[in-house]
Amino acid sequence: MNMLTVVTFAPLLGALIILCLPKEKVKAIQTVAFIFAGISMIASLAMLPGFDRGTPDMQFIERYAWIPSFGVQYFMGVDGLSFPLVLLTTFMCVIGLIASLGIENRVKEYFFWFLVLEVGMIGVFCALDLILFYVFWELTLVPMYFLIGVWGGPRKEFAAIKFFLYTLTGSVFMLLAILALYFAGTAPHTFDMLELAKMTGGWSKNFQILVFLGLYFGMAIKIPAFPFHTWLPLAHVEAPTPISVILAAVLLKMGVYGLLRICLSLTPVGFQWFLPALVVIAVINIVYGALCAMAQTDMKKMVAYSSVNHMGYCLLGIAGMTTAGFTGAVFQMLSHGIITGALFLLVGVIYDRAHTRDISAFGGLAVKLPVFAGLMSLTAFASLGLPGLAGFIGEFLCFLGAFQTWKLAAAISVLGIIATAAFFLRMLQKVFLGKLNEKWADLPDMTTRELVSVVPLAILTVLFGVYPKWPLDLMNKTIEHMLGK
Amino acid sequence: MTAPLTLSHYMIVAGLLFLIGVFGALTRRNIIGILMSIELMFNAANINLVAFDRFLHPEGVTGQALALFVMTVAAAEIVVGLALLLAIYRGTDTVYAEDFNLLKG
Amino acid sequence: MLEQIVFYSLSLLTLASALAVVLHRNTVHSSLFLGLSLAGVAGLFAALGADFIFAAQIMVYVSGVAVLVMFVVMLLGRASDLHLRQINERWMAALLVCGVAAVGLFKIARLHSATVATGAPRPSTHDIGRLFLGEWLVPFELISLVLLAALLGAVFFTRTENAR
Amino acid sequence: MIEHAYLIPLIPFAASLIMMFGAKEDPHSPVAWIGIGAMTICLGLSVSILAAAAGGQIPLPYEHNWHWFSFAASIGGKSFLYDMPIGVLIDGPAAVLLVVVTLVSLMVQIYSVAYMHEDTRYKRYFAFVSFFTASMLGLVVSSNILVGFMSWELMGLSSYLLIGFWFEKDGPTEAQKKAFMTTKLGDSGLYLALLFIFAKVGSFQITQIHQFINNGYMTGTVATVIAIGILFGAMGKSAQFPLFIWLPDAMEGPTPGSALIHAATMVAAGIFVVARLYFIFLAAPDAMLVAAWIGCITAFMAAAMALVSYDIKRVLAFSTVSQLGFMMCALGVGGYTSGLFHLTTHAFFKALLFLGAGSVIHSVHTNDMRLMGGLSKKMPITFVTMGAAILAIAGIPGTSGYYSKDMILANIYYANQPIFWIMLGTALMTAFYMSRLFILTFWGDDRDHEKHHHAHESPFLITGPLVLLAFLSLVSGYMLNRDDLVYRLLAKPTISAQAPAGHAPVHAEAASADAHAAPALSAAAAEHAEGGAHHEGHLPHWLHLALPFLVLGSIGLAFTLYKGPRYALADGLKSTFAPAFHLLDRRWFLDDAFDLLVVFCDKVAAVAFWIDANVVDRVFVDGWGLLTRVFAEISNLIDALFVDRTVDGFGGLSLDLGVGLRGLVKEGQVQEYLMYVAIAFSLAATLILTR
Repeated sequence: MNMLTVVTFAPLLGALIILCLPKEKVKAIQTVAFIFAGISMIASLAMLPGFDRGTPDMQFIERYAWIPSFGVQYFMGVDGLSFPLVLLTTFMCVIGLIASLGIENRVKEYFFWFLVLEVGMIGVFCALDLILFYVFWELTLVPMYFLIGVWGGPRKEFAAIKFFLYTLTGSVFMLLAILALYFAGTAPHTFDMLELAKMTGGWSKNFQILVFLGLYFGMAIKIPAFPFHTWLPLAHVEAPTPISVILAAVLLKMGVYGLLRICLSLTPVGFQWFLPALVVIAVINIVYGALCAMAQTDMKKMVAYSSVNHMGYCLLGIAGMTTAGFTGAVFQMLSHGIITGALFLLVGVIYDRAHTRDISAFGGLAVKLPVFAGLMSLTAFASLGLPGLAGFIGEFLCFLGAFQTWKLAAAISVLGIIATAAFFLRMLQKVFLGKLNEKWADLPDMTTRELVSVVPLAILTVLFGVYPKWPLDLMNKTIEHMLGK
Repeated sequence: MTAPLTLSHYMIVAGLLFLIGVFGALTRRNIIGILMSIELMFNAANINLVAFDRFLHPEGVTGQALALFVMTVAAAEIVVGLALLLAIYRGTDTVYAEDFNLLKG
Repeated sequence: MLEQIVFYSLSLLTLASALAVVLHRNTVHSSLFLGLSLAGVAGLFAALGADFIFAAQIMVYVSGVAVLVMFVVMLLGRASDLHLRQINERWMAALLVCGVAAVGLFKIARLHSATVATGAPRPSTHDIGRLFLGEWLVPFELISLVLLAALLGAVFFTRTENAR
Repeated sequence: MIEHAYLIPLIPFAASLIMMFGAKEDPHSPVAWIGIGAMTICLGLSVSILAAAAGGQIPLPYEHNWHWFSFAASIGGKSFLYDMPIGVLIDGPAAVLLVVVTLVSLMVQIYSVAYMHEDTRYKRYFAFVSFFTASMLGLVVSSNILVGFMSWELMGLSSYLLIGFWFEKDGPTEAQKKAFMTTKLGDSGLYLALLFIFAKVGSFQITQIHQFINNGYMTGTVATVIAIGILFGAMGKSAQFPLFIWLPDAMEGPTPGSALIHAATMVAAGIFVVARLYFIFLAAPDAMLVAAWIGCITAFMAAAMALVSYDIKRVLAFSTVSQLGFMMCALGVGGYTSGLFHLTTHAFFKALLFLGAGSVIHSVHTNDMRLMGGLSKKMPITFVTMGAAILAIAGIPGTSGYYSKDMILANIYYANQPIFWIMLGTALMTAFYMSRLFILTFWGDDRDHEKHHHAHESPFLITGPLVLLAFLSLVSGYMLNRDDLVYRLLAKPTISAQAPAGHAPVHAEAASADAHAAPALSAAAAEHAEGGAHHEGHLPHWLHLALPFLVLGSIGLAFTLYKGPRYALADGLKSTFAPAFHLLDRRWFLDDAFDLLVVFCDKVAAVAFWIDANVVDRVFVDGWGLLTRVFAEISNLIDALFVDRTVDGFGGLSLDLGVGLRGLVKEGQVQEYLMYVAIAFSLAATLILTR
């Protein structure tokens, strides 16, 4: 039974149905969106028991000829690396939908684009054929452009255009690399990742370096790695809350996933050659991201830069070229998705009420909004890596992996952790503690809808922090074989 | 002289007739001369048509039927040509081609 | 043997009269030679065994067109025309064109130098009639329209001022 | 009983969750007694464990692990699934510390019922205290240094929460952030040490690390780096030399909270971790030297600062830092047993001092000693109990402080002469400032009549714990010292084969496993067997006698200086040594250094963001945008100028050609046109045919 196709294309079906609904029936549109996102999530959860944690190779494989003349197949499959991310995507999309109930204008287009975005994201994680991967990769761009461009903040058009062009240039280089790989393969040319992975022995070092750089350029923009990260704060600040949740929780992971899935397996020599530079970029990401976050006054921009910082940990974990580092990177992706998703939701909550995200504008909210203060503190501490919460496990494993090969880099990156702690504590102090700013004397606490979207994330953060066995078991076998072979 | 008649003989005759027509059309100063040369060209075409029909498709008569059509067209054309000539002659009192440059670019 | 003689004589007749039509200074004479040349062509048709076309040629061209041309020539002829040169100064270029065209035409003609008529010519009137009223009914009707148009045109052009 | 050791941290943790989320916020809610009940159970458990251990019925160290989670790790190229265990390791020091922590926490919680009774967030306070105790016990109990590190950070969180308990005021919020950041700075050292250990040993289990060192696989340099890392962590948490700046400010929190956290337990955690991983220090002698000197400097500087401070809680804070300096110095010179012994005794009398100060503040509602005086008449029980504590801390013979401090000084004497004389001076300074505190608060006549008037003795819930702690601070030294119980319990671990660094001795690991099983006890027995005169346990005879007199001398000095109502003599001294006084008052300018560091970080952050906003963003991205726009402009220009022009050119050319040619042809001549058509046609036809 092709579960993966159900998971990937259920939202598309939903999107099409939404198109047929009349614009005024907002309630109907929202229910349809929930039904189909729900189907996608339930299907992915249903795959959980069937997922064999003992084998490192692909499962739930679906392979149909798509464009036989070029050897392009509709080849979908998940393994330890991509399955947790699929689960994260479907889960976060349902959370995003809950948060999207607050959207008023042009509801129909909003939900349509949202579901199309979900299809693209899930597809990226399941696709095992380079062209299919590229199609899904591009599919996520258009909805994102509209979602930021139409429902965004004051400078939404600029942000949307910048995001779109930036990622597009990246993916163009990636396309070049994919084609190079296609022609480098043996006679019956194929785009199938697994076959190409077997042929890497035959390719020359320079070829692999060039192909790697092409791929890396596409991925680095998405991660975002140091020189290409400037679109992230802009896109985050301008995007509406549910969209910046999805952007932070899932879209950033596509870059790291691509790095692990494609760059590592298809151009190992290129990856090896690039390692020292990757470590330097990772350290810059961490320390530079944290410093920039410290200098922010806008809460959302600060969280955006903290995402740059957290993605730096993923890169550090990967740069270590040890299984512990890879496990850390994948776990960090999961935990960052959940924690930063919750952070953005909470920032959205305060923005809906006070219509300003300036940290210095607030003060002493803990007295007035105890629940909000509690949740925000929990997520902030999770984000700065307090042990006992998911953030720490991911970070720690990344450092564990990186320390074995790059001792100095890990030492410097620890400064990043301190800086993260600094700016989160300052934010907590300025917003929640101290005297109550009379302007916000009448702020209501969190409504049930907001609670429903944030509390599950908080529970997951604590659960994964205290008992990380479940997610780790999913990915252990795959990652153990990723380096071992 | 004993070589049997072949299609090329007729083609040569028709060709020559056609060329004479062309020469006439190009050089005659008098419009009637031109019209007459055009008649010759029509006839050259007819010869070819009938000759081809005779040599290549003896079973069918399409060639001859077509020749008939060409005749009717030629007739129509000469009638109109002359009518025009009369009208012009009545108007400009000359029949020489050089004098008619009304449509000069 | 007879056939060759007939062919060569008739073609000589046609070509010579055609030259006369083109080159003769006196328009009346050239129109006469036109009639002669058309008759030669009719003879060729007869040589080719196209009996109905031979008859049509005689009726339409030789008697109809040639006579018509003679009328018009007579109508427009003026004494002053006789001593005017009937050929404009471009005859050298025309000659060149005809020479070049001749080269091309003869090259094509040589292609069919081997095709010899097979079988005796058959009476074709029956077939032409059946063809016209069968397969080619539409063109047949159309051609009648063309003639009608030509007729009206001729009448229209030659109308005198007061009728307008 | 020891099988249920894992329950000890879990009970208070459960209690804190119940209190935090179960009950509703209410100043008099009975929820506090859940915490106290939980703590009594834990106390019972720990006492039974300690008794069994002291009695020798159960073999220490006892270890029991469960599977927590597993992740793919690769050491030296080969990747394998590493199963991370989580479990319990109870050895001598852990058992002792369990009792200390649970006892002090119980006393503090009972004391807090009265102290915090009408605070608006009463319930939350008890939840935080229980949460703190749970994380401290987690650290003491855990067999896995990663779990230890997690509870270590959670302790940092709970101290952050407790310091900033009254978060409406700015003071606590600033102090809590400073505390968390300084400890976090220290923790980064421990974090790196943890990573290094795993990179080398491939496991987080303390026993396995010990085996690893026993087999001599760990080279000197690696051990030193790890030891320095651990020391760095301990400096952060136990407020050693550069990082002790957060402790004096941490007094912003509620006094019982400070008593528990910043006197007895949390600050001791750093020392305990150093003790727990002592075998690493043994493998790195120069790291131990660094520890000794750090301890010595801390002790001296803190004692100096305590001399001049007039805030009762600040004085106690400085004294805590100073005593921690003593412990660190003891560990540094190899006095493992004396360091931990002092830790236990110090926990009791320092907690007592804080709680006593709390009851004083509770009644006179001010921290400033200059407004107190003559409270002995008004608060007899507090007066007597704090008097006992001050005697203990000063080191009067017979009190617990005497036994532990004497043992420390002895260890230092035999190890490192210069440090010994500084530490001796510090001990005398301790005696001086503690008696100064005692005199200013209780002695002489009152300086502020209005406050003195309605000063009253605190209710039983406050004085009860004071009495118990006073009893303990007097007796505990003697009890532990009896028949060398302390040497047996807090036996110094040993690393067996000081094998030459690097090459791994051949014998299989299993063989050394059982040899290690009971090194603690065997070493103690060996020591014991040396005819009882464990030589470094006591000072040389003449020093042994002189010390008490020196202490009494410094107490007398304090009395003379501060006995008058306006302590004129002390003020005179202050004016003469004004610069020294200013230096000490500004806490050796370390606070300012820390503030400068923070300001510097903010500047760097601002610069980083400026770079990001302008350089990377502007140049790199908009730069590309600009570049493409310029390129578009250029291509547009090229297109307009060249390509277009050429096309027009051709167009114009053909036009001119046409006009030129037309010049040839006479206008309007039909035959002319016919001629050219004929020419063109015939040429084309013949060319094609003749090819």
